Amino acid sequence: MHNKLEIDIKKVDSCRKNALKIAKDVQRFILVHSTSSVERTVCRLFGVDGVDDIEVPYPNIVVDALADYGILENGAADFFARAYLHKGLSAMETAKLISTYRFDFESLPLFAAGEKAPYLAEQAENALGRIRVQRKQRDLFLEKYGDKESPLLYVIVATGNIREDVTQAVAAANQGADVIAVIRTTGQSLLDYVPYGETHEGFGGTYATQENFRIMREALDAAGEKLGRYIRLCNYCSGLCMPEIASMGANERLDMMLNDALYGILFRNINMKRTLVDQYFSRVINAFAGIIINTGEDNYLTTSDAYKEAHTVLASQFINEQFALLAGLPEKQIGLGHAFEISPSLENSFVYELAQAQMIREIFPNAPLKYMPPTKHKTGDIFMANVQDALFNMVTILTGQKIHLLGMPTEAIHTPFMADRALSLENAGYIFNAMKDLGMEISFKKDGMMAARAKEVLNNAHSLIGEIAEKGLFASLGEGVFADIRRGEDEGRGLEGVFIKSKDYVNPFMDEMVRELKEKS
Amino acid sequence: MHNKLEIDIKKVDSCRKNALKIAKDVQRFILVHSTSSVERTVCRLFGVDGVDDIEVPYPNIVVDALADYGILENGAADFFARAYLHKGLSAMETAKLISTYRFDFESLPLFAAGEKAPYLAEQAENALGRIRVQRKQRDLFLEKYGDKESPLLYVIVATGNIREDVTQAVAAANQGADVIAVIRTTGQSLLDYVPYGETHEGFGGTYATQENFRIMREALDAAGEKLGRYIRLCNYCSGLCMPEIASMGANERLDMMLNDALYGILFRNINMKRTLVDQYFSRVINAFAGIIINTGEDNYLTTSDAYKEAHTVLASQFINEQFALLAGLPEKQIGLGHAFEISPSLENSFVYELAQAQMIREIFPNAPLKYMPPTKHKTGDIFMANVQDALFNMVTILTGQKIHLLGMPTEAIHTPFMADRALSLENAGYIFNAMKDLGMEISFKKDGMMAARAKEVLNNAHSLIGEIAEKGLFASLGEGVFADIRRGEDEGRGLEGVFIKSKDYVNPFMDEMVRELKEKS
Amino acid sequence: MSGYKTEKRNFDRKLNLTALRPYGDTMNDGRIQLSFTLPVGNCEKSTEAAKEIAGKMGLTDIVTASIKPLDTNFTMYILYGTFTGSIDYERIDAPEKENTAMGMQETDAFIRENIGRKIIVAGASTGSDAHTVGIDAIMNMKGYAGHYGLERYEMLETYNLGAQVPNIDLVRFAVSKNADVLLVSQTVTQKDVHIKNLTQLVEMVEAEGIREKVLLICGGARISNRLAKELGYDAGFGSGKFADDVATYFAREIAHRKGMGRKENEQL
Amino acid sequence: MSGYKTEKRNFDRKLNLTALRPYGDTMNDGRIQLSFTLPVGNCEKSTEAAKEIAGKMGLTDIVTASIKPLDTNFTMYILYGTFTGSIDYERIDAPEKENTAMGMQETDAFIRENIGRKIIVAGASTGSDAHTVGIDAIMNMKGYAGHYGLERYEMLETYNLGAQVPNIDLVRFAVSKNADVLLVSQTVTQKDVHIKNLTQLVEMVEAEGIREKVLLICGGARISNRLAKELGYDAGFGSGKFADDVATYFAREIAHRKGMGRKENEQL
Ligand code: B12
Ligand code: B12
Ligand SMILES: Cc1ncc(COP(=O)(O)O)c(C=O)c1O
Ligand SMILES: Cc1ncc(COP(=O)(O)O)c(C=O)c1O
Repeated sequence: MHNKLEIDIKKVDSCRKNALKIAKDVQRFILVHSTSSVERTVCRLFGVDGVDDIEVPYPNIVVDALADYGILENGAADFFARAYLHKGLSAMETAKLISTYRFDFESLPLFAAGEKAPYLAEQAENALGRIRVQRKQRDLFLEKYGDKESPLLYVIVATGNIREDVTQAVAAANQGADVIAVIRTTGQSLLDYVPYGETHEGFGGTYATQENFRIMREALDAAGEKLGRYIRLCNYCSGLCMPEIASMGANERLDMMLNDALYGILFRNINMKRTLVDQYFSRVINAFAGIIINTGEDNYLTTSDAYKEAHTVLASQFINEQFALLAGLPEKQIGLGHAFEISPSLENSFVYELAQAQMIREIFPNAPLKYMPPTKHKTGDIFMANVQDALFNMVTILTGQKIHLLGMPTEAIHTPFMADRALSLENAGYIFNAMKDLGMEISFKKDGMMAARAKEVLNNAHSLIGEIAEKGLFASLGEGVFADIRRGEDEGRGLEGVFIKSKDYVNPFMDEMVRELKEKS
Repeated sequence: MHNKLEIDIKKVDSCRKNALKIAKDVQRFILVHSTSSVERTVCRLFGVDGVDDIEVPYPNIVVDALADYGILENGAADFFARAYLHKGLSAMETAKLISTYRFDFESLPLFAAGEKAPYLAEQAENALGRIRVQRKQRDLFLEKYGDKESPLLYVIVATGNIREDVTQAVAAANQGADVIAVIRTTGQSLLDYVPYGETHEGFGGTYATQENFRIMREALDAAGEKLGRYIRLCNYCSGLCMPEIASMGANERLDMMLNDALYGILFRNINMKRTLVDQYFSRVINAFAGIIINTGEDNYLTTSDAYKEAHTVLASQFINEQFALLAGLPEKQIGLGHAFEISPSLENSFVYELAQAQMIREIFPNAPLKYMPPTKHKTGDIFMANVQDALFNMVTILTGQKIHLLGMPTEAIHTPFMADRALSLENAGYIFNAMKDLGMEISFKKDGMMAARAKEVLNNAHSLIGEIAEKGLFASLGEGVFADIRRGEDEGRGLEGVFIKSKDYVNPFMDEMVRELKEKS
Repeated sequence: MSGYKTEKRNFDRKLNLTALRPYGDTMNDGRIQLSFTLPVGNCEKSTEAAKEIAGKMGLTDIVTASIKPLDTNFTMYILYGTFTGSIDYERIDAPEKENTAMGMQETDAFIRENIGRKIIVAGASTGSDAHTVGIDAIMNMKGYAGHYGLERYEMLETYNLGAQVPNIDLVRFAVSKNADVLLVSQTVTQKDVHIKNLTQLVEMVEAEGIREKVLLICGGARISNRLAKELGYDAGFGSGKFADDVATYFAREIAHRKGMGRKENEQL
Repeated sequence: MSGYKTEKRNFDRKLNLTALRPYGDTMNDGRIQLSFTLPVGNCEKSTEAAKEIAGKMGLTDIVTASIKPLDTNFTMYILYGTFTGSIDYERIDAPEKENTAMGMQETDAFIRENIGRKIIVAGASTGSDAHTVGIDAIMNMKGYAGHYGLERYEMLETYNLGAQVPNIDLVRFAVSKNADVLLVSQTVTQKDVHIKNLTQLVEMVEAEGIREKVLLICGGARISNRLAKELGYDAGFGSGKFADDVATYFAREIAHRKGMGRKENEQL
C-alpha cells in the first residue's frame, strides 16, 4: 500500500525540517517557563488531591498561596521539600494547613539543593512508580487478550452523567467498540482548575474528574474481561489544565488523550505561551504513561472550508508531530488527527477525501492516525447522515486509518443515544467486512486527479510551514494561519499563570520522566 | 475502463457461439408454432380491444372461438381477412358478433391468398404506423430534452391504484428519477388474458392494462415537460400474455419492458414451449417499437445463493442475448439484468460484487445493463438497508451500469412509500456525485482476487453453456440448471395454447416487422 | 409544544418496570424518533402541523430534525420527541414459546421413540404468493442459514408443493397422503391478502373434516405465533425461525397429543 | 393490535385539510415510522411492550420491522403503524414570516433611503457556547453558502465578538457602541442551556434599560422564530437562514418603528 500517490518525499522531508525548526524555537521558550497548572500538576504528583469545604481543589489552594508569597518561581516541588525537611509534613498535610491559613510561610527555612534532593527523588520514584504500574497493567491486558490489527472503533459517550456514560459505554463495548471517549462538558476547558469527584450533571459532556476516570476505567476493564478484549479509554487533555489531566489520566490508565499543541490557543482563546508550556509537560507525562495522544486538526475543517483548508491540517500535523517528538512521544503514540469534512455537494468530494486520507497515511506511516467523521455537513436527515458515514467508513478501510472515530446518524441533533451508536457500529462493521481487502486490490491512476490533489495539498502545506518557520510560530498565529483565527502573543486566557523559572526551580517528575524517555529511545 | 480484469476474450466468444447454437435450436421450434396469446396479439393489432359485459376481453373471445371451430391454425389474421372479404366487417365488428354468437362461421368462404393479401398489408401498415408514431415521438422528446449519459435512476411504484401510482411517479420524477416502473399486481402473470381499463385495486402492484399504461404515460410526459427531461416508463412484458402486453406497450409508448426468455418458465411455471414462442413475437414487437427489454437474471440470485450461482446469471445472459438478437433487438435495446445480492455477512462481499459487475460490463459493452439492488438480505433495519444500497450505488458508478434500479430502505417491509423513494434517490444522488470520476481513477490488481473471481465465474458459465448447448435447452431446463428449478418440457401453464401453424398461416404484423428490422440492421 | 420547559426533564432516573418508558441516553427520558410524510407543501404551517401530530401521539419536547419537501404538496418530517406515557411491563403476558429447539438427530430420535413412525409433512406457499424461498428454507434438503431442511430428517416424509398452489390443492393432497402436518408459507401481506388466504385455508381444512387430524402451521416474515393462533392455526413462525424450530414444535406436539389428548389452547 | 383487520383500511381517500393525516403511499393511510429503545432485554414480551407503546401513541396495524438487541437489558425497535388520529390543518396559525429577503445592495439602498444612517450591529455566541460557525456565517465578510455576511454591507457597522462571550460583556459593548441590533448565536441546546442563557441575556438587556432601544435577535440550528418570541426576543432564525434574511428583517423593522412607533407584537 506504499506510495500509491507518488508523493514527493523530498518535499515531505523539507516540511519536517521546517516544522522542527518551528518547534525548537518555541521549545527554547518553553524550557525556561512554567505555569500555575504545571505546578498544580506537581502538587498532584506529590499526592495532593481533593477539595476544601468550598470545593476549591487543594492543588489550586497551594499554588495560589505560593504565588501570593512570591515563591512559585522555585516551583511547588521546592516548597514541599522545604516543608518536609522543616516539619516532616507530607505535601497533603501542608496543603490542608495552607487551606486553613495555618501554614507559617515566614519561618520556612531555605535548604540546600543537596538536602532536598533525596526527598524529591523519593517522591518522583513514588509518583512514577504508580504510573509504571498502570502502564504495565495495560501491557498485560494487551498480551492476555491480544490487540487488534484493523482500525480501532472509537465512539463517544456524552450524557453528562458518569453513571449513564458507563451504561452507554458498556453497551457500546458489547456492540464492538474498541475505544470509549468520554466527552467533556461544555466549557470545562476554560476552568483553571479540575473539578473533583463523581459527577452527574454536564452540558454536552461529562466533567473530566479523576474519580470519573476511575469509574469508567473500572467498568471498561470489567466489560473487557467478559469480552476478552481490551477496551481503551479516552478523554480530553487540553484547556487550562492540560498537564493536570495528563497526570490524572496516567494514574487511572487512560489509553488516549485528545492533546494538541495549538487547539487551545485557536479554539478556546487560551494564551499561546500558557498552552505551549502546558502541552510540553502534559505530553511528557502522556509519553511516559504510554498514552496515545490525539491531535485536533479536524477542528480547522469544521470551522473553515474543508477543501480549501486541507493543507493547514497537514502543516499543523507536521508541527504537532515535532512538538510531540520533543516531548519524548514515540511515533506510535502520536495520533495525528484529520477528518472527512468536505461538503457532500462538491463534485468528486469522495475522490478528494480518499486522496487526502491516503496522502496523510503515507506521510505519517507509523502514526496511529485518528480519522474523524463528517459532522459539519450532517443535517437532521438521519438516513442521509448514515450514508455520509458509510463513505467515511470506506475511506478508513481503503487507506488503513488506525483510530476510527465513528460518525453518528444523529450528529446534527443530539449527543449520541445508545441506539445511534449501535447503528453506527453496524454500519462500520458491515463495510469493514465487505471491503476488507479492497484496498489491496485497487491502485490509483498515475498523474490522476487523486495524485494531483495530494500534490496540491502537500505543496500548499510546504509553503505555509516555510512561512511559519520564517516568522516564528507566535507571530504566525497572530496572522490567522490556522482556521482564519488570529491570536495575539499576550492575549487570551491564562497568561497570568505563566512565569519564568528561577535558577533554583525544580520539577523532579518532569526531569525523571524526560531522563527515562531519553534512555528508552 | 476497458478490460480492467483481463477477461479471456476467447472464452467469451465461445460462450456466445454456444448460446447462439442453443437459441437457434429453439428458434426452429418457435418458427413453426404459434400460441393463443400470439393470436390475441394479432387481434389487438387488428384493433380488437375492450371486454364484453362479463369482462371477457374480445381478443380472448375471438381466439377461443377460432380454436373451437378448429381454424386457429391459420391464424387470426387469415380469419379476419376472410370475414372482411366476405361481409366487409372490420375485425372489431367481427369480434362483437362472435361474442353474441351471431357470427356465422359455417358459411364463411375460403379466399385465395392473393385476395387476402392487400387487406392484410393495409392492416399491417395501420398497426405498424401507430407504433412508428410513438417511436418517433420518443425520439423527438429525447432530441428536445437531450438524454442522460450517466446511469438512469429507475424506481418502482406499486400502490395497486394507478392514480396513486401517478402521484408517486410524478413525485419521484421531481426528485430526480429517470425511469418509472409500475409493478404488476401479484399473479397477473398467470392470467391468460389482459385485464381492461383503469384499475384501483391490486396486491403488491397495479394491473397492467392499456388504459393504465396510457394514464401513466400522459402523467410522465406532463412531468417531463415541466422538468425538461424525458421520463421513461417501464412495465412487465412477461407471463402468459407476453406479446399482447408488448403490443399494448408499443402503442402507449412504454420505453422499457421486463421481458425474459426464461423467467416465466422458471419462476411462474409457465410451459417452456409457450413462453419461448411468446417471447419471440413479444421481442419482435419491442424491437420494432424501440423498447429496451430488461431480463430477469436477478431472480436466480434472490432464489438461490448469489455467490454460488453467479455463473448461472452470466450463462443466462448469453442465452437471453442470442434470443434477443434473433428477434431483431439491437444490442442497445438489450438490457441484461444482474443484481447485488451476495450476503452482506460474507467477507469481501463488496469486492466480489464489484468484480462481477465489472466483468459483466466488459462482456456486454454495448448493452444497457440493468443492475438490481440488494433485496434478499435486506431486513427491517431501514438504516442498515440504506447502507447496503449505498454500496450498491457505488458499484454502479464505479463500473458504469446503465439502468440502475434503486434499492429501498424499506425493501423488507412494504412496497415503497413516497418518502422511501426520496431517501433512496438522495442516497444515489450523493454517491454518484461524490464518486463521479472515481472509476477512472482506480485500476484493479493484476491476478488479484477480483480478477480471479471474474475468471472463476466466466469459466463456470462457459462449461454450463457448453452442457446446455449439448443437451439442448428443453432438456437442460428439465435438470434444474437455473435457480435449482426443474421444469418438464410438457409441464406448466399454458401448453394448451401452443399449436403448429398450418401451411396457410399468416401473421402480417410479425412478417412486416421482421422484414423492417432486417433491413435496418 | 416548543421543547424548552426544563421542569419536564426532572424525571425519576430509576428503572421502574410498572412504568416502562423508552430510553434515549438517560433512564426514563422517553426519547423517540419518528418520521412521516404529510400531504401538504413545506411551510412554517406544515412544520407546526407535523409537531401537532407528534403532540397528539403524546410527545413533548419535540425537535424537528429534518424537513424534506418530496413534491409541491408532500413534505417528509423526521422528528424526535419525549413520550410522556408509560406502560406496565409486568402486566404483559407473552408466553415465551420454549425456544429450546432440538437438533435434527435429536428430533429424529425423539420421533422414533415417542411416535414410532415417520411424520408426514406437506408444505407449500399457497394462493397467489410466488415466494418459495421461505418454504424452501424450511423444507429443502440444504436448508437455510446453516439449518438443515426437513427433507433431510430421517423420520419425516415430506412433500414441498412449491408456490402459487391453490389452497384446495394443498388440502386435497394432504388428504391423499394423510399428512400429519400442513405447512403454509405467506410472504405477500399487502392489503392483507395473507390473512384472507390463510383464513380460506382453515375453512377448507375444516370443510374437508381433517382439522382434528392435522397440525396446521403457517410461517412468513410477517407471521407471528400470536397472529397464527388468532387465525385458527396451531402455530406460526416468523423471521429468524428455522426447520429445527418447527420440527421440534410439531414432533413434541404430536407426541403430546398422542399421549394426553388435545391441548386446551387447541379448543379455540 | 396485530395489524390484520381489513375494515381499518377502508378510509376515505380524498385529502381533507380539516382532518389531515400522514401519507405513506395512499392518501389518508396514516402510516408512520418510529424507532426507540426500551431498557429491557429482547424477548417476545419486550416486543409486545414496544407494540403497546406504539398503541398508546394512537397507532394501529403495527408492524415490527426490526428488533435490535443493544445490550442484555436494552433493545431497539423500528416499527411502522397507522396513526388513527388527525389534525385540523386549517386551524393552525403560523404567520408566514414574509420570506422575501432583499439582497445586499437592495438592503443597503433600503437603509440609505429609509433610515439614512448606518445601522450598528453587535453579535456574539454567548455563554459557554464555543460555536462560532453560525454567527460567522451571518457576520463574516465571506458569508456562508453563497450569502455574503453582514460585514460586507455598506450601510452596516458590525462588531463580531466571537464565541464564549459572557452575556454581560455583549450588553456592555452594545451600550458603549449604542448598537441598534444585538445578534446572539446559540448552538448547544443540551439540558436547555441555550434557554437559560438566552433568558439571562434578555434580563440583562432590560436591567441595562436598553430593551426598547435595541432589536434583540437570536439564532441557531434549534432556534425558531416562535421560540425566540416566547423568550422575549424580537426574532429568531434557524438553519437555512442567512445574512440576507436577518438584514432584511432588522432593516425593515427599524424603518417601520422609526415610522409608526412600536409594533403590537412588541408588547409581550
Ligand atoms: C426474494 C423476493 C422475491 C423473489 C422471490 C423468489 C422466490 N423464488 O421466492 C421474486 C423476485 C420472484 C419476488 C417477487 C415478488 N415479490 Co418479493 N421479495 C423477495 C424478498 C427480496 C426476499 C424474500 C425472501 O426470500 N426472504 C428470505 C426468506 C428465507 O425469508 P422468509 O420468507 O421470511 O422465510 C423465513 C421465515 O419467515 C420463516 N418462514 C417462511 N415461510 C415459512 C413457512 C413455514 C411453515 C415456517 C414454519 C416458517 C416459514 O422461515 C424462513 C427462514 O427463517 C422480499 C424482501 C425482503 N427482503 O424480505 C420481497 C417481498 C417479500 N416481495 C414483495 C412483493 C410485493 C413481490 C411481488 C408481489 C412484486 C410484484 N408485484 O411482482 C412479486 C411476487 C409475485 C407473486 N405472485 O407473489 C414485497 C411484499 C410486500 C408485502 N409485505 O406485501 C417484499 C417485502 C418486497 C417489497 N418491499 O416490496 N420477490
Ligand atoms: C462544527 C461543530 C463544532 C466545532 C465548532 C467549531 C467552531 N469554530 O464553531 C467544535 C469541534 C469546536 C465543536 C465543539 C463542540 N460541540 Co459541536 N458541533 C459542530 C457541528 C458539527 C456543526 C455546527 C456548525 O458549524 N454548523 C454549521 C452552521 C453554519 O450552522 P448553524 O450553526 O446552525 O448556523 C446557521 C443557522 O442556525 C443560523 N444561525 C446560527 N446562529 C445564528 C445567529 C443569528 C443572530 C442568526 C440570525 C442566525 C444564526 O445561520 C447559520 C447559517 O444558516 C454540530 C453538528 C451539526 N452538524 O450541526 C456539532 C454540535 C452542535 N456540537 C455539539 C456539542 C455538544 C459540542 C461540544 C459541547 C462537545 C464537547 N463537549 O466538547 C463542543 C463545544 C464546547 C463548547 N464550549 O461549546 C452538539 C450539540 C448538541 C446539542 N444539541 O446540544 C452538536 C449538535 C453535535 C452533537 N450531535 O453532539 N463543535
Ligand atoms: C484537541 C482537542 N481538545 C479538546 C476538545 C474538546 O473541546 P473542549 O476544549 O471544549 O474540551 C477537542 C474537540 O474537538 C479537541 O480536538
Ligand atoms: C422478467 C420478469 N418478468 C416479470 C417479473 C414480475 O413478476 P410477475 O411474473 O409476477 O409479473 C419479474 C420480477 O422480477 C421479472 O424479472
